[in-house]
Amino acid sequence: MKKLINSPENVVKDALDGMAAAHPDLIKVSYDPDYIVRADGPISGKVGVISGGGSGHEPMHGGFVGRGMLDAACPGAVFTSPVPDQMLAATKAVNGGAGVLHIVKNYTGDVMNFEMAAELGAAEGIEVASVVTNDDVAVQDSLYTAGRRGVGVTVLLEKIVGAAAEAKAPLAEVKRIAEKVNAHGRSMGMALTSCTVPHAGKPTFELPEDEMEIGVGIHGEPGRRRVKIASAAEIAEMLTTPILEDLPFSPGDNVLAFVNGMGGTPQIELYLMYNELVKILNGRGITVARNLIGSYITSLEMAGCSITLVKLDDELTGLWDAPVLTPALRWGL
Amino acid sequence: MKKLINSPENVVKDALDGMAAAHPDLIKVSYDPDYIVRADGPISGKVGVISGGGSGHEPMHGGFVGRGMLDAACPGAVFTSPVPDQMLAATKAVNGGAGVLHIVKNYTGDVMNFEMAAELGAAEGIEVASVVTNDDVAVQDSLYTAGRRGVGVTVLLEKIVGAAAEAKAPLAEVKRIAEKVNAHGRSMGMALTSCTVPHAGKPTFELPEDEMEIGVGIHGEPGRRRVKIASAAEIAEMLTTPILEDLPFSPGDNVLAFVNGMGGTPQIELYLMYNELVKILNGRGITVARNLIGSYITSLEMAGCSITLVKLDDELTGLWDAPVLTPALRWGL
Amino acid sequence: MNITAEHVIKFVERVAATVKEQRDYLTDLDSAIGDADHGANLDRGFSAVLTKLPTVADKDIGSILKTVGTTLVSTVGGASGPLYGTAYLRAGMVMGDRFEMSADDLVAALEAALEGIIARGKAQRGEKTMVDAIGPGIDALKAARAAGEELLPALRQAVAATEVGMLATTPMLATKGRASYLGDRSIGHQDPGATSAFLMAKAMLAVIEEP
Amino acid sequence: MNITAEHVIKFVERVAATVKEQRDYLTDLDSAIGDADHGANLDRGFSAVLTKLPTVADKDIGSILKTVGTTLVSTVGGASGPLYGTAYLRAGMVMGDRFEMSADDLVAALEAALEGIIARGKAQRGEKTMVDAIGPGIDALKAARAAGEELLPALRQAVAATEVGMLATTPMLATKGRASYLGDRSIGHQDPGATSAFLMAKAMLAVIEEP
Ligand SMILES: Nc1ncnc2c1ncn2[C@@H]1O[C@H](COP(=O)(O)OP(=O)(O)O)[C@@H](O)[C@H]1O
Ligand SMILES: Nc1ncnc2c1ncn2[C@@H]1O[C@H](COP(=O)(O)OP(=O)(O)O)[C@@H](O)[C@H]1O
Ligand SMILES: [Mg+2]
Ligand SMILES: [Mg+2]
Ligand SMILES: [Mg+2]
Ligand SMILES: [Mg+2]
Repeated sequence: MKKLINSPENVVKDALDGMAAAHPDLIKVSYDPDYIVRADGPISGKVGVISGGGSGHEPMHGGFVGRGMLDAACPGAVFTSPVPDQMLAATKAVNGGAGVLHIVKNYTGDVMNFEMAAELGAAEGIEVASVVTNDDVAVQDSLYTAGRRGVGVTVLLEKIVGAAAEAKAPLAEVKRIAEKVNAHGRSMGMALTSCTVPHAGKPTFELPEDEMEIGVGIHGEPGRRRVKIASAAEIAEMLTTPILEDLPFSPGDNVLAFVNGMGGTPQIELYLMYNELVKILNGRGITVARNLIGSYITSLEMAGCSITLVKLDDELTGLWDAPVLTPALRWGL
Repeated sequence: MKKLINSPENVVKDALDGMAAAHPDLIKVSYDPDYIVRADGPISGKVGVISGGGSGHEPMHGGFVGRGMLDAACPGAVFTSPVPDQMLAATKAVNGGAGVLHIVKNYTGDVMNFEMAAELGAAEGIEVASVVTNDDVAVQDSLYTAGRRGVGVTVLLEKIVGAAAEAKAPLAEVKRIAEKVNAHGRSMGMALTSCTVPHAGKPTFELPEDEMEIGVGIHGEPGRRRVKIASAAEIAEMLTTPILEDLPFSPGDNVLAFVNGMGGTPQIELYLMYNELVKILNGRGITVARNLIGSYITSLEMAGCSITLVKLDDELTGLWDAPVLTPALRWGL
Repeated sequence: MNITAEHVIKFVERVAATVKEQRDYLTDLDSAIGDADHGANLDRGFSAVLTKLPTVADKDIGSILKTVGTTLVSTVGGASGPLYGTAYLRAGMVMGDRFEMSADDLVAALEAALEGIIARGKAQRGEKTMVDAIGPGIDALKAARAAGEELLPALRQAVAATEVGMLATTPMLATKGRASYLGDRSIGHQDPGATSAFLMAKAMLAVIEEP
Repeated sequence: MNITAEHVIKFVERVAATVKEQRDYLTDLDSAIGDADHGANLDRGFSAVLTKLPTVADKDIGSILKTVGTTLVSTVGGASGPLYGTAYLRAGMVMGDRFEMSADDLVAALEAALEGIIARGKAQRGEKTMVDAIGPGIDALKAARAAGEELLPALRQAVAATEVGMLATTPMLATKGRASYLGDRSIGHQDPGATSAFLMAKAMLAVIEEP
């Protein structure tokens, strides 16, 4: 296993120490239970926005803590949902009296742990609302299943919702906007290589030299299908078509287009994929009004990418453009 | 070969198209010869700052074009110095009448091509100065060799010098600051895996599952030595000690610490390495006054990292803190 | 024969040891249809439980099981943390301050545990989860008791049924948990959670069988 | 026998073909002690040269060589672009508007080319670069001429010496170019630039040898 780590047990703790040392102006880290909060929080009268999930997806979520985005993030063990104790402590820490929104990615573990935390928070008299992201079109949706995974939309939602909360929107309004972003967003990912979970010590899956996994999850979960490696143009088509058809997106739509690297993908390839994406969207009469290109929701060192599209209106565009100042995303400040 | 590309021949062009499509507010791309310029340039009375080099090191240099940093970047083929035609065209495009600084990494090809461009620029009446970065302590230095490679310091230098030029410092002053940053900075890198050059189609070197390359270059050039994989703490020690001893850095120094990912390194590992670096520096009485953590000077999909330290004084600290607005680095704006 | 608080302590210790021993096996199962952490998750949780156990060494069964449950909730995370945590908590609530339990108490505790799992996870049988091992195990335990079997033989039949239930997850299509994302590709792999549930059942039997 | 402008065109075409054919070989050599691009660099350059060649098809030797030189400078990049580019440019300047050259003209052109390479790259012999193949080649050519040999046998000796020079780079320690970063580890690998220089020498001989 080739990793810059001291031991599988200490990965999360050591990285948190590094983050705390790197950004004392933006964030503070608490341990046992582990969570990251804004250095300048809690802010009275502001809805606290928190998220969390397994580690290994950095910069999500810890890198998004700061002005105009998250008030706190709860990092679990690698690829493992954090525990309710973390979420409860974070909920209390960011509570400025206006309630707290939990942003939860739709994985059974995340949902159950956040549910327990919300129950505990409510028992302590904090108003807690939750939104569950489930944007991954690679997964068949149905009332009788665990439903779709939360992936790329989560990043965009945290930014947009964070801006609304920063502007002191009340909890119900923040929750409405969160649900709107989730409803208007879709994603799909692919992998060229597997990731290796530190405590597993070997690749989660084996992918022959000439094959790729289409519809892969962000935990190295196998995807929809395994196919021969194709050109960037063809891969962009394979990811974008299911996204466009699912919502569906229509000619005349304005979208926020997000090309995300899975952690082991060089930036040159992400810009190249973005180029293919723009060609496809232009061909369908869809305008890319805003974009984000980079590795923001990752899967350790997995090579591959995901594409996320969110339909924009003036409200969402304005919130996207609002200033943000976090370790991983910053503009306007 | 597992890459998100259309064909090895089109990698650079396709990625440039993607960059142009992504950041029309910040940059403009010209083709044949290829170069990237600030969308709002040339700026009258401002020294033009340009750099360039082989592609495959993204976001360097194209991602650093914009306010407060580079006026233009010239991307060569992957890992191949650009040609004088590109540098000459860029030099002319950014010339605001106050002269142009060429930031050149010390590789034989880059130096010779920039030299030819400078000669041609001078012949057209443009005042051209050059600075050559050579911060890589992995390479033995001597009067009789090609000298040290330019690596991580280049990124920091482009930011600092860009701030000086943005403040309308004259060419001689901009050049003085550039030389100062280079003189006060040192770097060293390591690789866990090789990169694969697209037109070569296979890994540049083979690294057994339990070995790593210490002192590797950013083109997959073999390093100082190949050793068994070690812990993050030991690797940090292996990279930092030669840096500290070379300048040397001394107790009481303030430094700008840069932990850089080689392209295939997940961010969690970079923060973990930063944590180890801070421990080492604190142990030696050196203060990390500023930091940069991320994949900014890469080697395609190589896994690994490099560490760069620049000794700071008030002048350099102020220039580092000055606002910057480019695709890859932005703060204060 | 009754189950004592001492038995329960030994059971928990045995589960902790088994989980550590089978950690890589559980993780391998989870690699195939999940995210390669089930072994590490349970090992982290039961290691924490072991450090807490001395504080309840001479307490009633309810206190022991509730401590296991809260510790699992607070240290495991993922899907299995809330599920197993809730299961132990609910079983502990049923047992209350008793220091001994009968075979019928065990049935009641296990039923409460399963209800807790179903309330949290909303999985029915046949969805390729731990429920598919635990459910048939409890059924067999109840059937054996109804047929007049003593604790030990009834428990043997329950463990056998748990194993059958675990093995039966292999051909199932997952519709709950992380494996559901695979659709048809989940077929042909044994469920990790059903496997850890079987390991727990085996540990219970082994403790009762001990001389 | 003299070398005509037609010979020069054929030579350039042959170099382009050889470089394309040996592209992966040159890149492999460059992988070992460089950055795996020498084959691709020269192939890109000479492919561009081929598209420019029709514009000088009936021009003098100086124009042909200068076009090759400027095209290489404008399309190759890296170390080999300015070096080979300068070499062809300088040779072209020596030949001027001639349509034929003698063996002595060839010596003068090659010497100017080598001087250009040394002026740009500042490498001495023994530093493991193309200079170590080209230098001995020119020496041999001059020696053969001094010994009264005709063009063809002199050229054969020159190519043989170029090959010896190329092979002699293997045990050398690189002190110039990218291979110098390896220090001792550069020893034991043949220099890619010396190899491409030898391929050019062979192409020259083949064109003159053609019936
Ligand atoms: N909704 C559910 N109901 C019951 N059991 C479930 C449910 N979802 C998942 N499980 C069980 O949890 C196991 C996975 O646990 P674990 O790997 O620790 O968590 P995660 O899936 O979050 O990584 C599965 O094998 C399955 O038996
Ligand atoms: N200073 C120099 N003088 C002469 N030849 C050199 C010099 N530096 C490099 N070379 C030659 O250039 C070759 C490498 O060319 P190439 O791979 O195309 O460029 P780069 O090293 O920039 O990738 C080397 O094998 C060597 O023969
Ligand atoms: Mg998990
Ligand atoms: Mg090169
Ligand atoms: Mg799991
Ligand atoms: Mg090379």
